[in-house]
Amino acid sequence: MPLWFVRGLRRGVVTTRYPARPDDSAAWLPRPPAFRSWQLTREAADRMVAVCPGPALSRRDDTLVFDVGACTACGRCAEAAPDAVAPSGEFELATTSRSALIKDIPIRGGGR
Amino acid sequence: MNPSQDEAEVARRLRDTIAGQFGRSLHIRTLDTGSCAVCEQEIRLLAAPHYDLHRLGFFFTPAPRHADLLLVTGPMIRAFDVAARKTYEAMPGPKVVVATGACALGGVYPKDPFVHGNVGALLPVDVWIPGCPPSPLALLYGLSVAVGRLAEKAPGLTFIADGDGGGA
Amino acid sequence: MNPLDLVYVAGGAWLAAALAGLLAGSRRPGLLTCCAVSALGGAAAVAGGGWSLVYGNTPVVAPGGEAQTITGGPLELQMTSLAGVFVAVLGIVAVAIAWYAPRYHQPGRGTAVYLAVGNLALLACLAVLAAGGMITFLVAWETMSLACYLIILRHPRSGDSARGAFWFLALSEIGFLLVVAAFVILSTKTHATELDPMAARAHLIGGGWRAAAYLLALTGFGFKAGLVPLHVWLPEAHPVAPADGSAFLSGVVVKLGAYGIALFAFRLDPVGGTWPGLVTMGAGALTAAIGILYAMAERDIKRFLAYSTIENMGIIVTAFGAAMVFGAYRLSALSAFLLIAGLYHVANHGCYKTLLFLEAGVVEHAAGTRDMDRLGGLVHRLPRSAVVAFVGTLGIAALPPLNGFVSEWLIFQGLFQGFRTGSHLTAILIVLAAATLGLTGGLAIYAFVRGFGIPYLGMPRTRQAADARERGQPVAGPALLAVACVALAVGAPVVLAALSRAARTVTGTSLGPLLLPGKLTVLPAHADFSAFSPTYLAVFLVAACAVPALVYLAGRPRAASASVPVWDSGMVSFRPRMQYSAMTFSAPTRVTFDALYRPAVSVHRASDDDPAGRSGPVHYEAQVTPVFERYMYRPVIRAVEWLADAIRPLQSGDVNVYLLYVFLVILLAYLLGAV
Amino acid sequence: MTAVEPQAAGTSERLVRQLADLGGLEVADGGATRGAVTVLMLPETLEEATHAIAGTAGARLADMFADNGGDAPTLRLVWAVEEGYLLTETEIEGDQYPALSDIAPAAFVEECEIHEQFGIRPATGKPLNRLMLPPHTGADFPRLGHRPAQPPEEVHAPHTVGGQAFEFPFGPVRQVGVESLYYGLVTRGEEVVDVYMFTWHKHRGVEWRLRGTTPREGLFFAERAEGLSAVAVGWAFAAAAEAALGVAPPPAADRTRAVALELERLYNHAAAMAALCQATGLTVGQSAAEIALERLLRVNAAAFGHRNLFGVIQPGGASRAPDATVLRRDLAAAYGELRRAADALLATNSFVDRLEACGVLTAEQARRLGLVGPVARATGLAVDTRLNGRRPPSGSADGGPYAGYPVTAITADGGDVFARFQVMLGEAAESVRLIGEFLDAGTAAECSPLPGGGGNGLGWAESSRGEVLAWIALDEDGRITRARLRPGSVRNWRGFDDACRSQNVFTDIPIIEASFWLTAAGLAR
Repeated sequence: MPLWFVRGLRRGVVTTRYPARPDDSAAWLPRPPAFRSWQLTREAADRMVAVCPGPALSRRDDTLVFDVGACTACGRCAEAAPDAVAPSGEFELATTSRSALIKDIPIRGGGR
Repeated sequence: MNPSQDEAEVARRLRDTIAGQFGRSLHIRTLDTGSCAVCEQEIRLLAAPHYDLHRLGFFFTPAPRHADLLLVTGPMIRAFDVAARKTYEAMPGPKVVVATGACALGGVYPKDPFVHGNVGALLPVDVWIPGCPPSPLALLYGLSVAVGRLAEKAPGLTFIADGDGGGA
Repeated sequence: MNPLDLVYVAGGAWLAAALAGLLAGSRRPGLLTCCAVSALGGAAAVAGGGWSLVYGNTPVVAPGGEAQTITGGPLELQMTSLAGVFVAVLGIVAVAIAWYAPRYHQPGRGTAVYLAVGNLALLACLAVLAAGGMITFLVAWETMSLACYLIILRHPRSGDSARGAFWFLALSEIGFLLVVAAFVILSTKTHATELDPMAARAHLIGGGWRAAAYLLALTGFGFKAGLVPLHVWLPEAHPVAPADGSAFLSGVVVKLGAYGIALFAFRLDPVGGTWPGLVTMGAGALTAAIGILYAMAERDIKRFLAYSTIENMGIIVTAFGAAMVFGAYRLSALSAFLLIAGLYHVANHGCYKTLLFLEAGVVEHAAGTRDMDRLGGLVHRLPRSAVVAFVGTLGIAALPPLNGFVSEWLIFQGLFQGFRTGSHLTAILIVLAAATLGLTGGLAIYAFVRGFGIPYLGMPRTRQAADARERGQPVAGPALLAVACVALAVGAPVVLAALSRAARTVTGTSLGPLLLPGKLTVLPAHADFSAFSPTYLAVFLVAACAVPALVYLAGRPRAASASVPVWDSGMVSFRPRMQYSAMTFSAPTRVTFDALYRPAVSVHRASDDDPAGRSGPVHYEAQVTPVFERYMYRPVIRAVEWLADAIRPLQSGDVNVYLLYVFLVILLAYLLGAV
Repeated sequence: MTAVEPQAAGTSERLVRQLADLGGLEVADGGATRGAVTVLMLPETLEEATHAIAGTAGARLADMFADNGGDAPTLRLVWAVEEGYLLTETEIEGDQYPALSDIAPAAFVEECEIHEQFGIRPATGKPLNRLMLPPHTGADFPRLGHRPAQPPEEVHAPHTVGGQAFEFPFGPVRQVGVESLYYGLVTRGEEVVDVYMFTWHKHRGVEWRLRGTTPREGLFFAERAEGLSAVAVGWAFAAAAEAALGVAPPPAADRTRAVALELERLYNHAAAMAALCQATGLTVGQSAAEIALERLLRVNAAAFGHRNLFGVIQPGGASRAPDATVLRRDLAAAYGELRRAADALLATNSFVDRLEACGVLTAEQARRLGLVGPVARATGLAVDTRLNGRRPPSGSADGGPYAGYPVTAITADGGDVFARFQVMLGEAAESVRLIGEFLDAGTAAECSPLPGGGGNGLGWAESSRGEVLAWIALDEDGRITRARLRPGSVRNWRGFDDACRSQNVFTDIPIIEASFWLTAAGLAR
């Protein structure tokens, strides 16, 4: 046991200060996408909806409905329409109402 | 599905009770309803030195009898209904149910004969933590939200990245 | 008018009951009369025994006059205080059994005969205890043995009953011969056949003869009392006898062994020197420990109880032995104290062991098995029996506030004062005995948690256990004994006062003030040692449980409390196979005392004999080796068989050969005559 | 096409000839499963054939599954032979087939599964264990094939405990942070006499979901069949699809996959180490191991953008390339944590004593039950698909990344928990070395396009739990008609109860489970 004691002392503190302070390891976490509404066309939206493996994305005529809760951050939508998708820096998404995670993204791109 | 006002009201009152009654000592029981074993690993890591949820007054307890918060992962397999209900009923009130991970939020498996598709179909969920898997940091945030220590940001987020990138 | 008259009443009643039983045939009324009369006799015996404690010894009377009975001697009767204790126990056991029998037995020819024999057995026991002369004693003793043999043989064609009965008879006869030898030594040396003169002139005998007589008596009565290694008949005979039969065996018959030992040790043949006491004490302690250890390894309730009887007899004999040791050191107070404690334990064990055997019979009737691992959950199905059995269990586990605790406390208090002997060796030996009894007591609690918990609590393990119902099972008899157990605990001071009178007639020292200074407080013979009051303890314990309960019920918070099912890790449902079984519960002991048990383990897994290893039934057995049977008795039995084979050729069955034998004998006689 | 021709030599050629004598004919046309030697067997001779193959040295039953492609279900046995895989196909008429588990015990679990899913059962009337379908399964419960003629409860072995033992129920809701799984520990109070499991609590019907999806969509579920070996299962699945379509991923992408695979192995072994410490009650050790584990996971996130390496594999190649500089910088340090923790553990007797002679498996048992991965290697069997002959992926011309950078198989011969622990440590070191070499050789997120057309393909990869197998049948428009996933857990759970029975007490069971480090998710899928 003294072995372990000394080890621990030498190892020092690794514990994060989160949530009091931000934690920089968060930088590498997969995050759900954010969308550039002006680059977003119906076609691009449909492509994204098609490749989305889950029910996270769907399109209501001129709105891309994005269910953040269902998003696995797989990044396929970004591959399908690179210019319309930007990384959202968000991982603190926990909420008390499921519906608060469902976002309407206006499709402002394309003709019109 | 738009939020009914009273539902949010109930949730808020519950959170106040929890915060009031359990202060800085809240006991967590986990429940795997068909996850792929990754959420479980992230949850285990909450107790690891890097995250050490004990410093925040959270503790894991194997007995639902002592648990105040149920951390549910997986798409709620139908074959698991009995166990899930029993676990929930075994907990003393007031109790919080936290749906953890994309499966639990209906992001992976659709509702079908195998699974309910999301935890809300069987248990009254109070807090939803997205992510596949939700990282320990996301879990810590979710737990803090569950006991009302942190204000939730999700309703304010638009996920529209026009001009400046980022979420808000 | 003296206690002997009441004994006559009891004896007469039992004789009448026997006849009534024979005449009853298969009619229920006759059966009821028989039992009623028998119960009457029991009551008389209780009264007589109790009275004789305070009355003292009666003179010897020969109701038959000088008429030579078939016994080759006159019938001589006497009621002593020492025997009084046993008579009282005999009486209460008789009442309980008589109250129990009508509902336990089906009316029928066999039952009628059985009851007749049973009452004869009671009569014989009474005669043993009331015998004033050795001839009477021996005849009664042998009668008692034969009657018990028939009791055990109630169902001659059922399984091992013949075997069990044979074990009993064989060992009884060996014991009887040794007892006869002991008596012969005494009577030839004292030229007396009555017990009083025998006792009076005992001091004239040479030490060697007295020692021999005592050892013979100890061994001979030890066979009845079930002293290890002479105990083997108990676990064989008890299971095969009917419930009331085995209750009688454990409640009374083995006690007579203890009576015999006490009779020789304190009255007829108080050998000088410490060694007889030490030997007796050692034998008792060994018996107690080994008895309870074997009880641990039994699944059959009756075998389990039989081994527990062995343990309790060990405790009693230990007390007697210690009393002898103290007597040898002229510590008459302590000696009397331990004798009292031993007699107290005799009374207690008579009550709760009888109770438990009767309840075992109830369980067997209700569930069709005695195997603990096939029972379970009976507390919900036989609630009344369960309550009664629980009282008995508390008693035998020596837990306060019940009677077992009182007597064992007294015995320990006596043993702990071994230092008063002043001899280091003796003190150490006595403390060792105390330690052994301590181990025994602990294991006894463990064993009876198991003995009650496995059959009565939990879920039923088999369909029979699940279907067990109260179908007019007898409750009154056992309940009476439960009441007696409580009475013996709460009324301890009274009992002790009476026993101290009885002890005085034997040891000649009156212990009254030393034992009971206050009204309800008991001192272990010396004021400066310790003190305790069973009555106050009982009252306090009951209050200690009741008061908080009442307070809780009174001030229960009105807040809504939810009641939810037991947390079972989300299983679909508990299964009976998921609860502790009798043998797994005692696994730790069986692992610790591996050397004694020498278990033969056999595991049978469906997954083993199947190449694919599909999961299926699992069967696990750990058979305990009965060490004494195997390594002590088997060789003897084999030797006897060998001898029989050896001399068989003589019996050719051919007439001519026999004529030849005759001729040779005559020739031999002539030759001898000629010389 | 030339690339995917099975390299049959030596053993498999001899076997094919043997089977030909038994009436089997080798399939080489489109019907063949690319990536393995395919032999069509008749039901009559299936038993002898199985005998013949099971008898040959080095042959191991890797998997057995069925599909109802035609009118009658087809029974497929996948045999791992020295230099590749041999696959026998047999059409089963009626609802019975020869009892193969009596010849190759490894087949038993699959027999149960096939019965549950397709309603065909071994000819011997022996009972089958419940595996994936819950007890209250109705007739309408989705199955891959037809439902069994008899209802399950008549068929599935009832587990009864007799004599003086009793069953210690454990689960399905077990301690915090572990998967749902039911153990029945049959015990006589202290030592464990028998162990059996219910795993249907986690049956998510992954194979059922995969039908009708494209490989790309299917991969999403394949990764989540056993998340802790997402890369291995994903790789096997992708390789099967590639074999079926006859494409080869670019070598750089293959190396990317290999880097991810080794990273996955590293963090799984670290996690197993932490679990071992937890099971032995050595909390300080657990903390040390968890520090290493967390750092390895952060390396994963830094290199591939996901802590558990989801989404790295893609049919035809890899969708993400590792950040080589970050890897080179951080991996050494993270592995250093692991190494130091391991050294400290090996110097802690109270820890090592618990591991030695605990949960022993013999090489014979491992062979009999077809165990794979560290569990098998700890008994001395060099079972590793990264070794010569069965290197993933089957498709690529140069025989895959492991051809260029050969792996030295780490084996031990104790067969106990300690041996497994040593194997894991050895493999961790090996993984770090390999990752360095792959990075030097260059990695990229390239993807060769998937052509149209259908076919059958077999793919495999070596997860940290052992060999993962995937078999895919694609129809003409590239959709999956039947996909079979067999993570390593499926095989090694078979050895778990045997290991538990070998003279162990209660407190050894968690240690054994940690040393196996399997997932219920992978078993129940």
